[in-house]
Amino acid sequence: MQSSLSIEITHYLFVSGAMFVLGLAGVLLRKNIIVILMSVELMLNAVNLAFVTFGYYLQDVNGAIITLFVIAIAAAEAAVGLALVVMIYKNYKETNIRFFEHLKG
Amino acid sequence: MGASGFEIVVNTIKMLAIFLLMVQLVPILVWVERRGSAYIQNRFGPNRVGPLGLTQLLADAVKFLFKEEFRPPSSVAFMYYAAPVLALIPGALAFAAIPLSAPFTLDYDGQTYNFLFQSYQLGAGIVFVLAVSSLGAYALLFAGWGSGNKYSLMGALRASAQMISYELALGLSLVGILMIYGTFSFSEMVSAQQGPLNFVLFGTPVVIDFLPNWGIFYQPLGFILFFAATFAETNRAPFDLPEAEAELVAGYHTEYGGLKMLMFYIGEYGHMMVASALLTTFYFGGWDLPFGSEFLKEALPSSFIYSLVMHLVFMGKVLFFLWVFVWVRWTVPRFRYDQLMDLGWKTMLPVALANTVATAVIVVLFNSVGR
Amino acid sequence: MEALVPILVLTLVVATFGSLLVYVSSILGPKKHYTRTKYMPYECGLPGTESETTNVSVRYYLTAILFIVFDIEILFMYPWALTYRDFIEAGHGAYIFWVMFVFIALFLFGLIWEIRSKALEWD
Amino acid sequence: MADIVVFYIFAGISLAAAAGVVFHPNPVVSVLHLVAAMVGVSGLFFTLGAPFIGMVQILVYAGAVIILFLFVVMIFDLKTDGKNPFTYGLVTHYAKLLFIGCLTGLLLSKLLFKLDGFEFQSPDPLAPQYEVRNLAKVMFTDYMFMFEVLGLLLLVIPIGAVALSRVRGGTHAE
Repeated sequence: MQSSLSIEITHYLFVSGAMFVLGLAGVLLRKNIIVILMSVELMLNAVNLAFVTFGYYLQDVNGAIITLFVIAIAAAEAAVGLALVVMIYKNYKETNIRFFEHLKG
Repeated sequence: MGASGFEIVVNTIKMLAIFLLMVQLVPILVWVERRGSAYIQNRFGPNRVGPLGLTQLLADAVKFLFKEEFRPPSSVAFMYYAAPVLALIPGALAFAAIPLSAPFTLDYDGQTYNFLFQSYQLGAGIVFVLAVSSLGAYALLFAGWGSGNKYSLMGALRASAQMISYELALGLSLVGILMIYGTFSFSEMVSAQQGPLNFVLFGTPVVIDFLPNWGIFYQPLGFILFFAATFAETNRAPFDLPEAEAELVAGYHTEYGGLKMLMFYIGEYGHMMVASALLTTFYFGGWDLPFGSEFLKEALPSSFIYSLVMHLVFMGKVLFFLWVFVWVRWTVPRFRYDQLMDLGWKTMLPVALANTVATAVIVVLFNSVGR
Repeated sequence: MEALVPILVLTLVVATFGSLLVYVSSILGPKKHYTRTKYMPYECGLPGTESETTNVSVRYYLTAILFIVFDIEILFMYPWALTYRDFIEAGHGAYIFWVMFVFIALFLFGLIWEIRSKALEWD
Repeated sequence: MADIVVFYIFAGISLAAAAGVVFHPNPVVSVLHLVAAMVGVSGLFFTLGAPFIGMVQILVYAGAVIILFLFVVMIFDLKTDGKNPFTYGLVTHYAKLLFIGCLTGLLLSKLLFKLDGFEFQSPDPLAPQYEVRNLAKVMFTDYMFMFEVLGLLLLVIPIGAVALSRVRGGTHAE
């Protein structure tokens, strides 16, 4: 299947890079803290995709293992982040990221 | 799907046949459920339409088809309509990954082709089934939130909290059997369970002729945990709190009627079929007949017919477990929600953990159990 | 990879089948006119009293959070269970046992802590 | 041919869904797009010969993390973020946009030209380097310490989450 249409490493890296930029845009631009957490997940996914891609094209198993660890840690991060969001929402009824600037002591 | 045209055609037919097998089992199961419950409660059950009431479900399906289309105005259209469709997908995808019979060969145009009696084979099929079934919670959440009814939402939250709680016990109870067989593949697991019970005990091989080499003899506790967890996963009694009629109106599908309601039922029965097929494959030898399968293979004219016969064996085992599902539903009273959560988190999860550690110790001490 | 195409095709088939059922029933069913009570959110037949969304207990989030954590721990046990026999046959049985024993001990400690902290109490 | 079609399907799904997450004003719809993005990335993992990673991705993200997101979003009933779901400041807004634009340009320029310095094989799609067995063997030997630290992290996380949810002493005092 060595046609001019074959899928190469740059295709995957383009998807990964585009996804990372989209996630970054979400983190920087969005107001809602929950959407920001989701965008962080997107960025982590983009990184995972890059890891697996490089691992595949370099014939190296480490990429997949790092990805497993990243998935685990990303899930844990989301769990704690959402626990914080839930508690803040319960107390202040607010999910705007701008509001969090005023939280003190 | 295959390299040649013949393979593609056969694989497509096989995939559609397996899906249809799943869908057409639903009316039979509903009939079994209604007649069985009537039998248990000393009633008659539906017995007017057709012999033994067998065509009752056909009549019901036609009735469902001509029900008024209704969507509550407070609902979210996309989620409301997507939920019943989503309820079908996990069961169908999971069922297609399980080997339903022995692989077979077909001759066409002078060549011999090998086929598996499943829609697709994955190296890590067990993880695939778990992953796909974990998507089942979306149908509930879509239905609950999309209906715009607080009872639907509460039912959906309860159902999904219950599902995810028991998914832990379910996943953990599988670690033991994975350790015994050392594979993620269903086919390898089935082939490891053929023959009489044999294992190595302190360096001496032991063969017990009158027992089959089934997983239940290596993992009795794991079997019980898995079995109990599947009841909760499929939202069946005694874990049918998501549909607790007295407390929650009707749960997450309160606002659904007609065919859309029926689709939730197809999904639920699909989950039951997947659960029964998994129980059969993990603990009862899959499609394998403990004694006489060698004889059958010799006696039957072609491998395809042998496959079909073995498929009947598999379906016999599956139908037995489906009957147990019905039997339990009409025998055991429902749990309270806190009892349900306590059972899942405080009893089954620690016991499953103990089972895992015990299996690990036994395997490392005896060095070779099973396999 | 080679299993991906049948998975996609089957998903498509099931989704089409489901959508078709929904669509067909919406065509064949009778069209009745609007009544106010029919279009209210269903609540035992009585007019609704509260708003759609109610105050939901924080336990649901806690259950989901604990589920995520334990789910990951169980997932990491799967590769271990898969290769356990291989390690034993290679003569590293004690090593792989203790590696997982520490992990399971941490798991168990967490579970006991959750149970004792009453985070899993439903009443 | 099939692998090209499959790649474009999943790449399209994941990128379109990622854009949906970021740009849709309704957080509930954002979560739904996130599910699609995760499934898309999982499909890409399948095409990269790592089906186990893809399944873990679905099991952990779609089956657990996003369920939690959905719980939170549905229960808060965040129907929409209002007319403008984006933060805006006079200077910072443009600074952010500029930064994102620069990063996009950087990534594109790096990717569309050649990646030098690495020797990429075009691997045999049936090569078993991502087989779970090999993966596990490396994970429990070379990454053993990391694995135990992960166990410790996963012990701390729920303790932290439960402690956060306590309100003044009692666990669930409302």
